[in-house]
Amino acid sequence: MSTSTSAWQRFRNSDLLFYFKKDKVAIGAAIIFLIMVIAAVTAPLTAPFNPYDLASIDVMDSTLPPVWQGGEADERFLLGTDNQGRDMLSTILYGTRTSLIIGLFAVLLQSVLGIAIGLAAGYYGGRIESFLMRLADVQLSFSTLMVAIVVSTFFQAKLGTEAFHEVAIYLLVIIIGISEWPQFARTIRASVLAEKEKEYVQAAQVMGFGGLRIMLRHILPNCLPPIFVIATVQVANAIMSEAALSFLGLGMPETTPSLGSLIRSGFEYLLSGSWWITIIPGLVLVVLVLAINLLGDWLRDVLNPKLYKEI
Amino acid sequence: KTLKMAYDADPVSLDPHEQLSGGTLQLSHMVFDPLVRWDRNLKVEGRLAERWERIDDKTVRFFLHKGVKFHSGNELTALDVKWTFNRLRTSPDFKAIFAPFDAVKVVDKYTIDLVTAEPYPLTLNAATYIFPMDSKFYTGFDNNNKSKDALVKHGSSYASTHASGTGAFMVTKREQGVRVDFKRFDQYWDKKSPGNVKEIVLNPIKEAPTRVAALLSGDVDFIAPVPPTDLDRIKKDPKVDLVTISGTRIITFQLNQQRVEAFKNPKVRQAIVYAINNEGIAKKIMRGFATPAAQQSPKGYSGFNPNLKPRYDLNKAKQLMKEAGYEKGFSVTMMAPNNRYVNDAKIAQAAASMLAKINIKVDLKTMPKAQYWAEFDKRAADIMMIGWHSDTEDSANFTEFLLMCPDKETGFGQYNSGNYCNPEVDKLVIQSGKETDAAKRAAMLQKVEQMLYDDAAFVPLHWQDLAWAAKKNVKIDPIVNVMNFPYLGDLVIE
Amino acid sequence: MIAFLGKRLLQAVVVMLILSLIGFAIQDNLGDPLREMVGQSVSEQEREALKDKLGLNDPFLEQYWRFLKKAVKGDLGTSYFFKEPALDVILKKLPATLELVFGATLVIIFLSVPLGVYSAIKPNGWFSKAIMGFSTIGISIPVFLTAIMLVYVFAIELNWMPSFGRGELVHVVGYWETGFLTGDGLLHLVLPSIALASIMLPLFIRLIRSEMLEVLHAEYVRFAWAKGLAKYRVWFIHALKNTLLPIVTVGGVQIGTMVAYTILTETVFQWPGMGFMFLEAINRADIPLIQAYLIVVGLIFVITNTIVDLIYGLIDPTVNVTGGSK
Amino acid sequence: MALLEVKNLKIEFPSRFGIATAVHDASFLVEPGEIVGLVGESGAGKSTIGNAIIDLLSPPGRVAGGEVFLQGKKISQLPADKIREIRGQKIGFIFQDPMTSLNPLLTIEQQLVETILANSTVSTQQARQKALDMLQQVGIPEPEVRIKQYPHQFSGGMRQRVVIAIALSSEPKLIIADEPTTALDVSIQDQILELIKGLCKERQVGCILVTHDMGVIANVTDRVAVMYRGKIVEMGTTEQILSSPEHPYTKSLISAVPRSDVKLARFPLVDYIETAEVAFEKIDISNHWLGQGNHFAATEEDYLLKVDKVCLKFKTQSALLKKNCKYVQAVDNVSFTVKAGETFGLVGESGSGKSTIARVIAGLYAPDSGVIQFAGKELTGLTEAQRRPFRRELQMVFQNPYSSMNPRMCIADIIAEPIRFHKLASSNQEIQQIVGDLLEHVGLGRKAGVKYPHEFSGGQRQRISIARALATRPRFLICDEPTSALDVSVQAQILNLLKDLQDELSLTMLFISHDLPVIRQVCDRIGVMRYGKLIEVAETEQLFTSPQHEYTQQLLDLMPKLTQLSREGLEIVE
Ligand SMILES: Nc1ncnc2c1ncn2[C@@H]1O[C@H](COP(=O)(O)OP(=O)(O)OP(=O)(O)O)[C@@H](O)[C@H]1O
Ligand SMILES: Nc1ncnc2c1ncn2[C@@H]1O[C@H](COP(=O)(O)OP(=O)(O)OP(=O)(O)O)[C@@H](O)[C@H]1O
Ligand SMILES: [Mg+2]
Ligand SMILES: [Mg+2]
Repeated sequence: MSTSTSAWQRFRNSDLLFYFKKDKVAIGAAIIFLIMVIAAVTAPLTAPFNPYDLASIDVMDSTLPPVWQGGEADERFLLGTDNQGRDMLSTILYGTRTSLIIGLFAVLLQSVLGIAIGLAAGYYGGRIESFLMRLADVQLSFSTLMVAIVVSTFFQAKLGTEAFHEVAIYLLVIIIGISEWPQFARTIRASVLAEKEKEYVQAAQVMGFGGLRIMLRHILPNCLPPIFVIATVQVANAIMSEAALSFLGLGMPETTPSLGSLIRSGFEYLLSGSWWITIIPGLVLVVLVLAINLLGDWLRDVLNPKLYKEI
Repeated sequence: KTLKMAYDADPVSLDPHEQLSGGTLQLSHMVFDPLVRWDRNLKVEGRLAERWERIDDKTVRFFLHKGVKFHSGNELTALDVKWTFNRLRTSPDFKAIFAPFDAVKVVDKYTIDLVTAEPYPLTLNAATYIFPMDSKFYTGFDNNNKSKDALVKHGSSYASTHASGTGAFMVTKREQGVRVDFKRFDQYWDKKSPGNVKEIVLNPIKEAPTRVAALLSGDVDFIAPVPPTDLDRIKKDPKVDLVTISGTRIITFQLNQQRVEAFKNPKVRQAIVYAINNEGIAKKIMRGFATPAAQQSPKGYSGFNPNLKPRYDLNKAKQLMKEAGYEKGFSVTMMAPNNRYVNDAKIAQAAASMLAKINIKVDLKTMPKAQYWAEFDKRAADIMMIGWHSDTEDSANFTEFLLMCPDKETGFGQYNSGNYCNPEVDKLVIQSGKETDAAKRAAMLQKVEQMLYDDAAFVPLHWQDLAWAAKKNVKIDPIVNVMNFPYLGDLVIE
Repeated sequence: MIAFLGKRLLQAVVVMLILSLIGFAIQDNLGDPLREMVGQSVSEQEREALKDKLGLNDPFLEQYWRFLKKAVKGDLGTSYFFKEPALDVILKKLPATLELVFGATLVIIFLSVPLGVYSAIKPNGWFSKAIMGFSTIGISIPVFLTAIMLVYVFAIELNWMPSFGRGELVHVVGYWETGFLTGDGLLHLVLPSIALASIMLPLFIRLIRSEMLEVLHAEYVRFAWAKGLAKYRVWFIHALKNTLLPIVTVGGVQIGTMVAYTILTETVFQWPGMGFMFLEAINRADIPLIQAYLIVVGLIFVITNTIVDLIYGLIDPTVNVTGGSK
Repeated sequence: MALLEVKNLKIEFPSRFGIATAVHDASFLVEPGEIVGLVGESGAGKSTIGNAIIDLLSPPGRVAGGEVFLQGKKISQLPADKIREIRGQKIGFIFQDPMTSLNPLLTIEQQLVETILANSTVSTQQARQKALDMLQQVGIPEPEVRIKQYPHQFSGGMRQRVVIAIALSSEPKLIIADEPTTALDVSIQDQILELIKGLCKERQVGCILVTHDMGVIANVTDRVAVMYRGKIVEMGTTEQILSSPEHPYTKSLISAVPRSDVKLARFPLVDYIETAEVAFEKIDISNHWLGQGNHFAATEEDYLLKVDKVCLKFKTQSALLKKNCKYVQAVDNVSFTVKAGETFGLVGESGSGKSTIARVIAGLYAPDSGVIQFAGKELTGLTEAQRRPFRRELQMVFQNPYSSMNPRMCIADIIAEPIRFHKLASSNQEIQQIVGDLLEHVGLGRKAGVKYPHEFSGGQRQRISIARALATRPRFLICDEPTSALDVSVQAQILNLLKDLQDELSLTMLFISHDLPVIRQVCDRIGVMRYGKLIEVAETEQLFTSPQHEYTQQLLDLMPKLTQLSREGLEIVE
């Protein structure tokens, strides 16, 4: 109990919170991010329709414009409907959920894998490094698509199509997570190679710290800035990868739309006038990614004690 | 004049017999000429065959044009036709079409007889596939010491890279997947043809929006196919013309009776047909770029039954489900390709949501065609999508492949993933195959459509429309047709 | 150094072996190649016979062994679709892809460096914020959307640029035909390069900015100011050079990735390169081509990563990537 | 007209815990041709003033008041472009920390040539020639070879000389030299100071020389300003300040100057330090955590450390083929032993391999040949895991404190980490207590713990570095120039602490320094190095009284003779 309160107190006194409260942009980004997370999580409660409930969809309602467009618009559908006649608003709410889960967790998995591998390769060097980096080469040339084929066929065979669809989202996290780690690994390794020659690492070695500690506590924090950038950028990538994989029949079923697949499928309609199918989810994604990037930038700056921060 | 055109794909081979596909036929009509060909109204018109006459139940006699030159300079004779016919019968893709034939008889230098084993009504249909090849040109051995007439399914052969036909165009350069250049054959036999195109550059552009963009930006003069989503835009553009005609490819769902007990019940099948708003799909998803279907045969085919109308009625569907004892519904799996037919995945998705309204819960999986066909062969889902175009432009062909009782021996019902089996239908179709009286035959085939309709043997969706677009000065309207092989030899550019 | 290259070469062979093995292992999941090769009415027996002829029905290990035996002789099989040795097909397509990647790389370098540096120097300026904003849009929009928008604006509306293909080419040597030597070819290169660059550009701008922000606070940058150097020298020589390490690494991976995955851009622009070919190969389940592609791409990765490691050693003299003591 | 005039300069460092004023109301003048010494307490604000003059305060520092004039023109608050013209051309700056001042990715040549080109109109060829000349002048051997190398291939002292060469190469009107000779041996130091003196006298260049070395002050400067706690407390001619200091701090400072003539048991301390605002908390080592340390088992041999025929060469030029590579023999067949409880001094020319041998002992470099034995165990050839038990016992204070600290860890964490890792304390509270104590011992105060390394002055960093090394309660301590950046009073305090530890725990030390008086006070035996070889080893008194090697003699001759000057008017508390 006492430790937990002290941990809380430490957090309350920490630089992190202090600078957070000072930074309007960070607060704004955090609020937007939170709103989106909450909206996504509570989609079943807040969405006017359930886009997964096929019975509620009518093809005759398809591609209706948002209400403010007038014309064919239908007031049931605030943001219009997509090509299947699904309410855009509900679809976006539900889709954001899928995309967020995939975006965040896949990137988490990627970065954990990549960082661990990159650190080990850079720090230990020699055979370990060669092995891990060639593994990265293999992985890179296989990319998402191949991993998806391997993983999803494995699970599809094990689970059958129906059950497969249930776990599809976790599989996508795994697939995208596994397939993109080399990005992180190579970056981290490069930074580690440079950092490990620095004296503070040697000082840590002289102190007798174990390799793991030196890697995690000393080298890693100094290698993080590029990782922050890649990770925040990768969130958007992961969300779009999901759409691409689903198109190849290797991801989410067609009937459970995600932000990415909305943007992807809507693009045919963009030029024929039904811009809202692409643009609105696109905007949602841009805002989401922007918020994540701003938070990432902010965190990176806070974690660098040398950077001067407005007080 | 030079025509720059963009199709979604380029021909896989210069050998007209290697693969039976739209691309090959398009090429054949440019580089080769058939004995006879379909006109726009699905009537047969003579090409290399000046005229023809049915001599008896089994024999049709063709009279060739005289003085027709191949690209190589050789003259076309009946021997070339015979040579071609024999080669066709060794082609895995084409041999099915020519299975009913017994032999080809050379009567004289410019006259031949096509003879079938049994009375056969579709000799002319088959003759549209006979594009005489230059037998002298293809005889002998090439540099690799392989026979020039070798028909190789994959792997290169002389015929797949060299061509000599009688068609209006000669291939001058070919880079597979990138472009094919054609030049007009200056000794082309058809002097009456108004065609004035001297050169053609064919670029395959796979991505539909790019293809449209290429036309709109003026980089190409003529594109096909035009994606439904861009029809409006093209129509509105003052610089280009759009030509659409109702097509002959039927899109259907098959309900697998082996996998799902409920599908054995005709009421359930009917309920499904009633539940699916195919007019809605044609209007909304296909953007009006499809003709809602209630049967397999498109208008113009002998089997087309004008009485059959699309029957969307949700209440009726629910009632039928109730009657069948499935008021509570059930779950099924559905599979569809996502890059084979126009809007295939979207159609499947719409259908899934329509079925949900009669409590049939659909678990839909869509995938690219390469994977889809493997799944289709395995009959991997309860409901599968399949589209069909009749190679013979004849109604019986649909039923033979899609709905006759599956039989490994005869090959009937090869694509019948629903496992629908109605011996009466089978009997009628087989009979029609021997009936040379057109009227009687049409009645039989129309009856088949009626039976399938009543039985709800499959779920008819629509016939995909065909669309082409070209710059205003490129007069494509007279040269396009339902089979989707524009007769470019006759194309006029102003 | 020579030993290092030798070691890498050996590793490359291993990488390629593994790739081909995995490629073989998943071939059954890539679909049935026969369907694309025959018409719809060809019977199942015919198809089976053809399959036998192609050796597709043999046990996996037998196929792989056969593949290896041929691969040793440089024969990676014959593409079902192109009916040519798969390696030839790829080598023919490679120049197009490389030129596209090169074009995109140029775009990336010439945009990301100044923009990244600028937004690091003036992190709070409105222009920097605009750059950051646009870069988020850049990463959130899928490349095919960017590509098609580019085509609509620059090819259709403005009619400045051609909409597809490579345009006029000049033969250079071997399979290499270049579009770099003709005006038309260059014009055709513009839009695809921009489209391809658009996905990578934001990443690079952000990376440069982020690293640069760190480096600008280093003591040696302060000393560089104290030396009285011109500001551009401080920014571009002192600060930028020190930010390059992660950029070069990420860049190497990304260029490799671009080579491998120009798929979408090439498809939209009907660019006759490897990426487009690969997508088609997947669609057609053209297994030999997929195999060969994987192997070639694996090789490209090993090569680019080796080069990156070497460049890395050149930039940072304290790091010894080629091994050996101290 | 004065060359430089600083008027009421006030400099602040705002932080989330409030605003720290680093410099209060500083005013002084520098005339052309004059060398003004700036001495004072470590952390008093000397470097900060220098940085402020050329507008290069490290953020968040800001000038809160006052003005700076150069040749009568106001240069404070100039726009960035204008001030840039002054830097380099008008004012040459030598940063205190030469290790981090050089760009690690550019060769010495590139860094020199660009400076010359930026500040004068010569051709690249001429600039190169000039760069070589400059290196020659600051005493870098083999400049043609060395100029192509990168900073990391240079020893600490060599890097410092490069920085000096760069600053002087642009022929400025004013030189601000922030402790320019801390890492240099006396002979090179002498050479450099002569160089600066020459410039001042011949070209009427002005110079601000920040230093802790009273010998340098006495020999070189014309006037001296003394800083204490952000204020200039006293200013006058060198004579005046050294012979009759007025401010109590100045007095204490001068009294704390280590004597080079006799060896004292402890360094002299002055009351003022103890009563000053930043007080060193008096600690009683014997009943403090530091003094209780685990007592190590005695070794069978009579020495704790044995260095036996160690050789190490560095690659200076890579080539495609191994045989074309070039090498420098940094350590050449060096052998010596260190007994338990003794302090072994290592002196010698800059670049002679002192730091390298220290690193070999610490296990950072593997020697090409030769053996290191510690407590009877052979260390060379051990794997990292096998070596780990010895790591804690064998600690090192790096020559460059700044770069040896993780920039992303706050000081408290840096010091606490080894305690925590080696489980030397039982609870978190205890650790915090110990860390606080250590910070007090080195005169930084407990509150310093929350700050990060870059927020400290050079001397303060050095003290952190020492505190960290002590936090493992080592048995053997390698000190590479441990007090070079410390003012003599703090230095005295710290060296006394080390001595106490030595008495209490029989701490053994390898002590590398250029400061011969300090060496004399601290060491029991001394080794002299030159060109990678150990040329002489002797008992301290013996070495100082009767040096054998000619180089040793030369060194001793050059030792600043300061004693007479400074101690006349002072009582020495002993
Ligand atoms: N970036 C910074 N942030 C916060 N405080 C700083 C910063 N830089 C210096 N200080 C503080 O300003 C004071 C003066 O530092 P300065 O470097 O001028 O000392 P100094 O007189 O040069 O000392 P030394 O002789 O040890 O180098 C110190 O107390 C230091 O802690
Ligand atoms: N990493 C390295 N690579 C190449 N050469 C090096 C390296 N480190 C040191 N040297 C060279 O080794 C020699 C000895 O360097 P070392 O740092 O031991 O000198 P030092 O005696 O500590 O000098 P100083 O008193 O100036 O610090 C020098 O000539 C130096 O240039
Ligand atoms: Mg200082
Ligand atoms: Mg040293």
